[in-house]
Amino acid sequence: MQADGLEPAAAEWEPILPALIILLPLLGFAINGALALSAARKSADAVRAGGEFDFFEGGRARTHALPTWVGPGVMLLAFLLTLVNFISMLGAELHDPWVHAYWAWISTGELEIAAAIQLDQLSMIMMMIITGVGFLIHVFSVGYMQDDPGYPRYFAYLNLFVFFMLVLVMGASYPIMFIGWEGVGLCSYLLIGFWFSDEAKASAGKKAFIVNRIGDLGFLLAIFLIYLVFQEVDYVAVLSDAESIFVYGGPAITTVTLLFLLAATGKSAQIPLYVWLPDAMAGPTPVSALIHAATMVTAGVYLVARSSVLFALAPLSSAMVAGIGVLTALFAATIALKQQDIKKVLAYSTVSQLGFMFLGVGVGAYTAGVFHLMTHAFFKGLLFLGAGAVIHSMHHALHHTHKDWDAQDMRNMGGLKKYMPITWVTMWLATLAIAGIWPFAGFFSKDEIIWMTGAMAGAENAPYPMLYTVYWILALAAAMLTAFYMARLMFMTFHGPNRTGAAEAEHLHEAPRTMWIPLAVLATLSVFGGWINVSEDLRESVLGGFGLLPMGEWLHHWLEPVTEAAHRVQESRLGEVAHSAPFGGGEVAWGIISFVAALAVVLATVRLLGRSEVPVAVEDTEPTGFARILYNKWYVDEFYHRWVVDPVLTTSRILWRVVDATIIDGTVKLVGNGARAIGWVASLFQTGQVNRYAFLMTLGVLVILSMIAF
Amino acid sequence: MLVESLVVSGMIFVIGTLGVIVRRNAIVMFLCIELQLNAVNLTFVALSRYVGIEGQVFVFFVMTVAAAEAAVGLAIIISIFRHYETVDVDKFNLLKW
Amino acid sequence: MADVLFWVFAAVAIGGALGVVVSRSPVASLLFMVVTLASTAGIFVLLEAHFLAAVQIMVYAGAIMVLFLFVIMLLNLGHEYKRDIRGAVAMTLGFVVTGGIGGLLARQLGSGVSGLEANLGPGDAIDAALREYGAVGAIARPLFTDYVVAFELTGILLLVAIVGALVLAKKAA
Amino acid sequence: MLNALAYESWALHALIWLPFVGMVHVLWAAEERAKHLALRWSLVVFVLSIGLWWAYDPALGGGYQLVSSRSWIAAWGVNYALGIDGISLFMVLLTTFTTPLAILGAFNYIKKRQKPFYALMLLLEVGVVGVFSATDLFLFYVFFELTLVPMYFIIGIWGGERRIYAAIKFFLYTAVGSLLMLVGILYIYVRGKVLLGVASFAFVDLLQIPLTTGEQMWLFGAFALAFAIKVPLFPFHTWLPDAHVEAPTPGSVVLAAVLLKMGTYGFVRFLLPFFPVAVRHPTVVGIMLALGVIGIIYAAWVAAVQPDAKKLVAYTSVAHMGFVVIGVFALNLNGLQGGLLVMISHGISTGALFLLLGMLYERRHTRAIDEFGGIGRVAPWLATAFVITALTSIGLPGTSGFVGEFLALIGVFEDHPGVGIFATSGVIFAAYYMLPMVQSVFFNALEKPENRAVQDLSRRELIILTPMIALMIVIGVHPTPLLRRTEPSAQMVIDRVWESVQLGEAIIEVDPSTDLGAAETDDPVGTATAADGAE
Amino acid sequence: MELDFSHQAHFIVALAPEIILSVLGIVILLMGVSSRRPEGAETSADLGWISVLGILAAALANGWLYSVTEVGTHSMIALDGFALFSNWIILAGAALGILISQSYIDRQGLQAAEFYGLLIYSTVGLMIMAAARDLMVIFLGLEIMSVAVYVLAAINRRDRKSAEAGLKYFLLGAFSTGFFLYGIALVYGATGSTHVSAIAESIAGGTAHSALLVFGIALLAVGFSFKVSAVPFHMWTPDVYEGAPTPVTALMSVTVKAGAFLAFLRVFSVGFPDAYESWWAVLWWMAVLTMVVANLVATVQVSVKRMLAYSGIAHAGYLMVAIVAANETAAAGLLFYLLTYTLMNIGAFGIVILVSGQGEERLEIEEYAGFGWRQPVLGVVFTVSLLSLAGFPGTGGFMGKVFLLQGAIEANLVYLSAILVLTTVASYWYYLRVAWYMWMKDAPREASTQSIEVPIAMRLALVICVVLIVYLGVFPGASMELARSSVEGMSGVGPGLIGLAP
Repeated sequence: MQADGLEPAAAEWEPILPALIILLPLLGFAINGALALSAARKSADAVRAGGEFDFFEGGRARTHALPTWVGPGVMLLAFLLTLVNFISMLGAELHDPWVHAYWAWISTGELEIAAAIQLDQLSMIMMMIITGVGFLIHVFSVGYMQDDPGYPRYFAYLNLFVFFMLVLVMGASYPIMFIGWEGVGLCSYLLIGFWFSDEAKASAGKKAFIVNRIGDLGFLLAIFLIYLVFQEVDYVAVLSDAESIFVYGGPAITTVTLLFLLAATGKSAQIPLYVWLPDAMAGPTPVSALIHAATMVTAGVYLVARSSVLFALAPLSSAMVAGIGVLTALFAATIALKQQDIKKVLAYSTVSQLGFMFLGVGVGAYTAGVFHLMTHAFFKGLLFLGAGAVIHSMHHALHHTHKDWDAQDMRNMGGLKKYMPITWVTMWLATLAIAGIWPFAGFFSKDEIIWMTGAMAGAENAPYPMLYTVYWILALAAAMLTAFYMARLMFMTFHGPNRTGAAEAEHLHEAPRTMWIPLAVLATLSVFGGWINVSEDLRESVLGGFGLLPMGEWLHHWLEPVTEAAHRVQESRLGEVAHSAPFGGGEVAWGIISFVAALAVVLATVRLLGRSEVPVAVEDTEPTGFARILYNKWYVDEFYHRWVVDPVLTTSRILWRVVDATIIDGTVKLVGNGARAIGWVASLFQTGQVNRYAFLMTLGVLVILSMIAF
Repeated sequence: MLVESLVVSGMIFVIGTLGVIVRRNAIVMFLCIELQLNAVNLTFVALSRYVGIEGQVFVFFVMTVAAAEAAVGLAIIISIFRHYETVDVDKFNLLKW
Repeated sequence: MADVLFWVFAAVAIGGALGVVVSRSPVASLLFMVVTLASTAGIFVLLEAHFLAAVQIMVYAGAIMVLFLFVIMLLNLGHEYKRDIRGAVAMTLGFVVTGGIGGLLARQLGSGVSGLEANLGPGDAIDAALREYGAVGAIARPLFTDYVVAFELTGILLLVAIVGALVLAKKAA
Repeated sequence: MLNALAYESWALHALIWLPFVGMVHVLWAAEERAKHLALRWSLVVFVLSIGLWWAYDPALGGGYQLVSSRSWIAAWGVNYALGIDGISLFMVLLTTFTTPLAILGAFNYIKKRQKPFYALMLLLEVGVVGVFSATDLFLFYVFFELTLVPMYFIIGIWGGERRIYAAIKFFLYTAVGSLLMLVGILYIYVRGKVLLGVASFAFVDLLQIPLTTGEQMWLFGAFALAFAIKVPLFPFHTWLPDAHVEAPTPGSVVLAAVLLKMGTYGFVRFLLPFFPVAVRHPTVVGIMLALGVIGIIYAAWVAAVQPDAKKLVAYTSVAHMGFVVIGVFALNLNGLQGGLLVMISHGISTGALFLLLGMLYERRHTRAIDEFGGIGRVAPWLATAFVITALTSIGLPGTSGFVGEFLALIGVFEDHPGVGIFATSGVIFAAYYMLPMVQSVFFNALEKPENRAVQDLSRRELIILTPMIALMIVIGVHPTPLLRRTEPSAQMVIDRVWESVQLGEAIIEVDPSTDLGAAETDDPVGTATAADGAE
Repeated sequence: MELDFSHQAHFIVALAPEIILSVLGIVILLMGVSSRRPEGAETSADLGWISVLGILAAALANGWLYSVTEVGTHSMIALDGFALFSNWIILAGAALGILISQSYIDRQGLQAAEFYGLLIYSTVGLMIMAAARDLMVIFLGLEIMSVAVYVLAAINRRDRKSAEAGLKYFLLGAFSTGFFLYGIALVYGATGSTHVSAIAESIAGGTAHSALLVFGIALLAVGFSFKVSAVPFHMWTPDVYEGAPTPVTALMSVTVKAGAFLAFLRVFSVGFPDAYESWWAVLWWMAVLTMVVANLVATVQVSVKRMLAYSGIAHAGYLMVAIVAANETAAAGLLFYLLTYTLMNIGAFGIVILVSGQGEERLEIEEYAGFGWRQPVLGVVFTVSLLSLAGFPGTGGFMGKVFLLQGAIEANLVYLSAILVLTTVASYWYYLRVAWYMWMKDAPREASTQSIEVPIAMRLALVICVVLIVYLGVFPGASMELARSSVEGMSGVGPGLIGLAP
């Protein structure tokens, strides 16, 4: 396949400057990076002198003024460009993806990997989310990071992240996706460890990178296997031929998809590789919002959705995807119940929601998965930013009084709604959305997933009906817990009495404009974002607003070109799935789900509001019993440490000290020293006594004569 | 008489060799070497009857060599005696290992 | 007769040789050496090497051995009766090794008793020369014709030996 | 323009001998001018070498180009024959590129005895360029060995505490292999003389010699040992950490960037084409792949617990070379191309890592990882450069490190998926050894006052690092021009490995008497009468 | 000019170089006697230069002999290429040896005339050995050489070690002479001749008595092995090399060894080719033992002189390989190797002489710490010599080694070749150890910083050595061709018997 031969025959739709969408963030990175380096040099001189450079003395330094415009600026431009292209694609009725190769990236022999962009409905949705939400978070960051000495560096990393994320979703082949895949991991690493002087934070970044790399192993192997089978790695070629080349449920396709699953569990923080994500909260909060909630962590979902036809061909893998998803959803939700750190709660919540997305793509509801991905980007982005605003405010307050409390511990908060009304309102909207309360965005997306899970259980040729039934129940449980822990979070933070202390409370304040405007925008999306994909089944019912909600199943139709192959496989193998949900049609399920969620919120309300005093000091709130296990996250980190990290380290030491230094090098030394030792022994014959020499000579003669004689 | 002569000369040669191995007196060792040369002479002479007159010529050469070696060897022994006041070769072991 | 004489000479020669090895006194060794040389000269006569027998007595036993004696006296070693034979171990090893060599030689030479003589033909190779040129002439002819180069070389050898002896024996400054 | 200058006719000669002239010049000049002169000469060489990029035309096929040959030792049929193909082209370029940077990197490091140091660096360049551009096996061997001497002195004179131990270990260890290879070389040569009546060491002639399977196996062993030690392949690697740790920075740089490549280059250049039957043998492939994979994983694990930063990087070299080995012994185009690219990338990235560690050493006079911490705060540019290089080293996509590893792995996966899986796990372990080191050195709190005084990159250091980092990224983003140039030659090697199936077997049929079974008994007579007792 | 030696006078032509040297020796001795200056004030320079000139004259004569051809191979003195090439080697060794000994003689107060005279006569003996085709002539040559060298080894009468070295060398040398002579006798008995061609014919014709013959061959091998110091007949070597005055050591390690090897090769490959089966295994094992033992023992030496002694033994092992290989390539290799070996050993010993200074006290390797940096030029010379001894590319030693290996492999001695190279690795250790002391260690504080005075003769010798070492390492072609053409017809061991040729 030639680099320029990638273009499909009928490419009537032409995007406008698609490469620029990628390049703009890169440009931003370049500019901000240069500024960052220059700022760092100044700062370094000051650090050497024993202090800290004050960039803000006499107004803002140029290195810190420019990023404010460059960072969000390039994002805005990229977003606008994406929007233009999106709109033009809307009108184009594009069926085949638009692919363009810019240059041959790796080209040798049969293997041709082009540096190519693929634009289709799926990538367009992803791009919209990335640039859109990304832009908002950049704007938020302007306020949030304003006073940080690493301001330009921060924007450089953030821009770079967006660049790689765009590469991830726009690349036209698995290897290109892999560039983005690892690139975002890198940026995640850099941003988690943004305040690298703090060892814990630096370590968290490292952990994220290494755990991600375990997943990347799966990705690489999957690519190799695909190449082995197809001699191709482009989506167009692979996905269109997959049905004809792979045997349904065969070992090859199952292996490939399981490897992809491994990759996805790493990047999307699923069991067993989710452990890095909670630690990743060490990074600045907007980063958590953008990378660890809205975009990067959803890459796994994107990967599955992108390879939907492959997963559709591998029922076992799909079941694994769904199973891992639902387990993760439930598992993380339980942990989130008992966390005290506001960001930790959100982190586990993210893990949990990602589990839902996996469940969705695992049960073949690719659209639903992507749909939840999108709505999650809105409301989880919002939640993180809100939390950021809270932390920002808390931090200021605590900073003013030099109190060394943890600005992120919810036990130190309480009653903040008085001080931060906008944040309070927007976060409640997001909470309702994530809890799946009608008619907020999360309701439509999450509930479609749960519904589809049930549908799978009842499909005509359902591969593992019982399994899917279990999934369905677990998913419901997880959904309930979601509502519960989110409500808990909101109550502990914003309601009840203020626990910061009076002096600090005076300094609590609403977030600045640059921070609350993004909140507001995201809140709007959290409310209405779900309406783009209201199920047709639901449209005419109460839950569907009797057709008042617009755009029924728009996303479903929009993604149809991407998922049609998968759906075709599903239909041919499993029969019609969509109408086999339990309890007949859709409405009942919907109702139940929404009810469950609401119930949870109420429960939480009752439970927390019923308690007049919420203890403050940490030692007073050390949980006990089962709560303790949850508080300690099921001791998974400890488990990994004990059974994975430590053994590897110990083995490494043994390899070094014993195998390398003693056995291998010892052998080498033994040869050398042994030779010298033999030499020394041989030299002892050299006694200096002539008789002995004569004797040895004679002995030699005897030996020689015997050799010859016999 | 050929084989007998050869055997006798072989025996003398071997005795000379033994002497070099077991005696520590440099002069006696040298004498034993002379013994070896003498044995070879005997061999040459014995063989010359069967091979040709050259064998006897060789003995002539060997005697010359023996004389030359004796002159030099004894000079060396005198020379080392001046340092050590002995001709016991075991005492001469500055050089070893 | 010749055989008897041969064995007598041989026995004396071997005995003398053993005497050289075992005598405590260097002078005794030397005298045993002279005995051996003399009896070897006797064997030479039996083997039709009359000239060499004479040279052996005159040059070897006479001149060279006297040189030895002279040196022994010069170094005043004549009265040194300290044992200088090595110990039992060395002796044993020495006997084993030299005995081994001797055995091998005997085996090799003895095994071919008939073969050797058959191979070499009758022992009359020098008879013609001796008859024609006499005992001295028979040696002198090849010495000054075929082996003239070697003969000249002995000259150089002796020159070197003289120079060497002078250099070494001269008293150090 | 190159044509107008008749570049093709003199370029390689100039690349070999200009450094030599430079060496003489350096020795001639005053002590304080030595470094500048050396830099200038090496730069001249580098500039001249750039022309090779265009002078070598991959469209003409994978054979040697810029060929020139003169009789050197007529009695043996040895020629002073030079030429490059796609494989050696980049090795030469890597050498000429690295040497000036290494020399520049030595400016502050080498304080005493500068003249001989720079002279030896240039002599080293002579040797290495010679190794990569020789097309005569004898000439190759001469250059191959010639590189040992300057390196021995560079390590031994300007190295660290245990420099002598390291130098002698380096020397002896690598000599063991190469001397056995010499026997192998002569064996092939003699076979050629006997079977074909051609006394020649030229590669092309030697390739014609029909060697039996048994001979190929033995010769493969002799050659493979030499190169495996040089590479170094597990378990022949223990000289490397010592040599690297003790060598002065420029020495480490050249050692890592170039000298190790001589081993892998040897794999590609000799083992594959010369002994195709042996190379194809499943056992041989199995052993080589196993050693490669063990090297990748084992070295990574050992690297991870090193307290000495330089030693850590040294072990990473072992791991990287493991990728090269599996790529090469995948015996397909992708793998080979990947191996070649890893060689290039490793040369640049590990060279840069050693330079960076050298810069740190100049500032802190220690290499212990624990002694550092928070350097990123006071030396942000240094930290940035280091992180980028480290990422290249661990094979982040978009850097040169990835492309090579990717191709090597894809190649090995094609035929040996099991090996591929284990080898790929190297990506995890790469992060596992590299990132903790980066963290401990550049991140974490700036606690020690000595570290607070660390200066950031000087202009000179920036000049050194910029081209290296630029290359890492350029190659990572657009490696195709490289791959195009190496492809025909790599293809030739692969074809040779596989097409000679008939060749080898046909020969055995034609002339069974030349099967030197006797070669192994060392019995020149053939009737082992006395030999029985002797042996 | 053609010589058929029908007339004895032809020998005067054939032996022209030897005759020139003999005359030279007498002249030198007479000069020494006539102009005896008071001891201590004695200077060797003029005598030395005259000796060198004389040797040059002999060399000229040797060159002229190329225009002389010999008819047949019946003469006792060969006039073939082998002999002439051998003469080059021996003459070069002698001349260089004289050049490096001048300052030593003055320093140690040795008797210059006798020293040079004996040196020249030993050279004569060696040349005779190398050229002789008759075992008896070889024996006489050997004795001339030996007697001269016994004396030379002991010539420093003020030095106990020198006397001890002389005694040991003499006793053991004479002892081995006994074996050698006995060997001649047995071969003579077995084949009826002492002429190598006749011996060869006799063996080939099957008329030789094999029982006597094989023992004769074995004892000849013993005799030669002693002179070339092959294990286990090497025991004298380290002691004598260490004790003898350094220039004499140098001479022993180059010319003596060369001459012995040349005769060894001629006798065995011309005289006994058809008995190859009986002797190759013996020499094979001896070569192995020599290489292994010498190289290993050398690694533990602390005295440079002694280390070089073991190094010399090791080289004997390498050269033995050529004799075992017994083909023309190996023979040519032996010639070439001896040539380079002469140069590199003289180079090394030259430095040892310079460093050891008054009284030979500075012989330990430790003394060389930092030497390279104090005396860079000398350091480089020594390093080059050592690298050449180690057999490194770019030096003549490497080419020589490759030459030998090539011969060995042609004879299918693959294991032997492998052992050769592996023991070479061990040799790297001790050669490089000197290099590391010189360049990588700092000089001890008390070491004298004064620079060493290098006399002109020594300079000349060192320059010649280094230049030629490098020249032979880089452009060995001409010398190789000469060596190759010199050995044409040398090896009677047919290609059918050994070697790879079909």
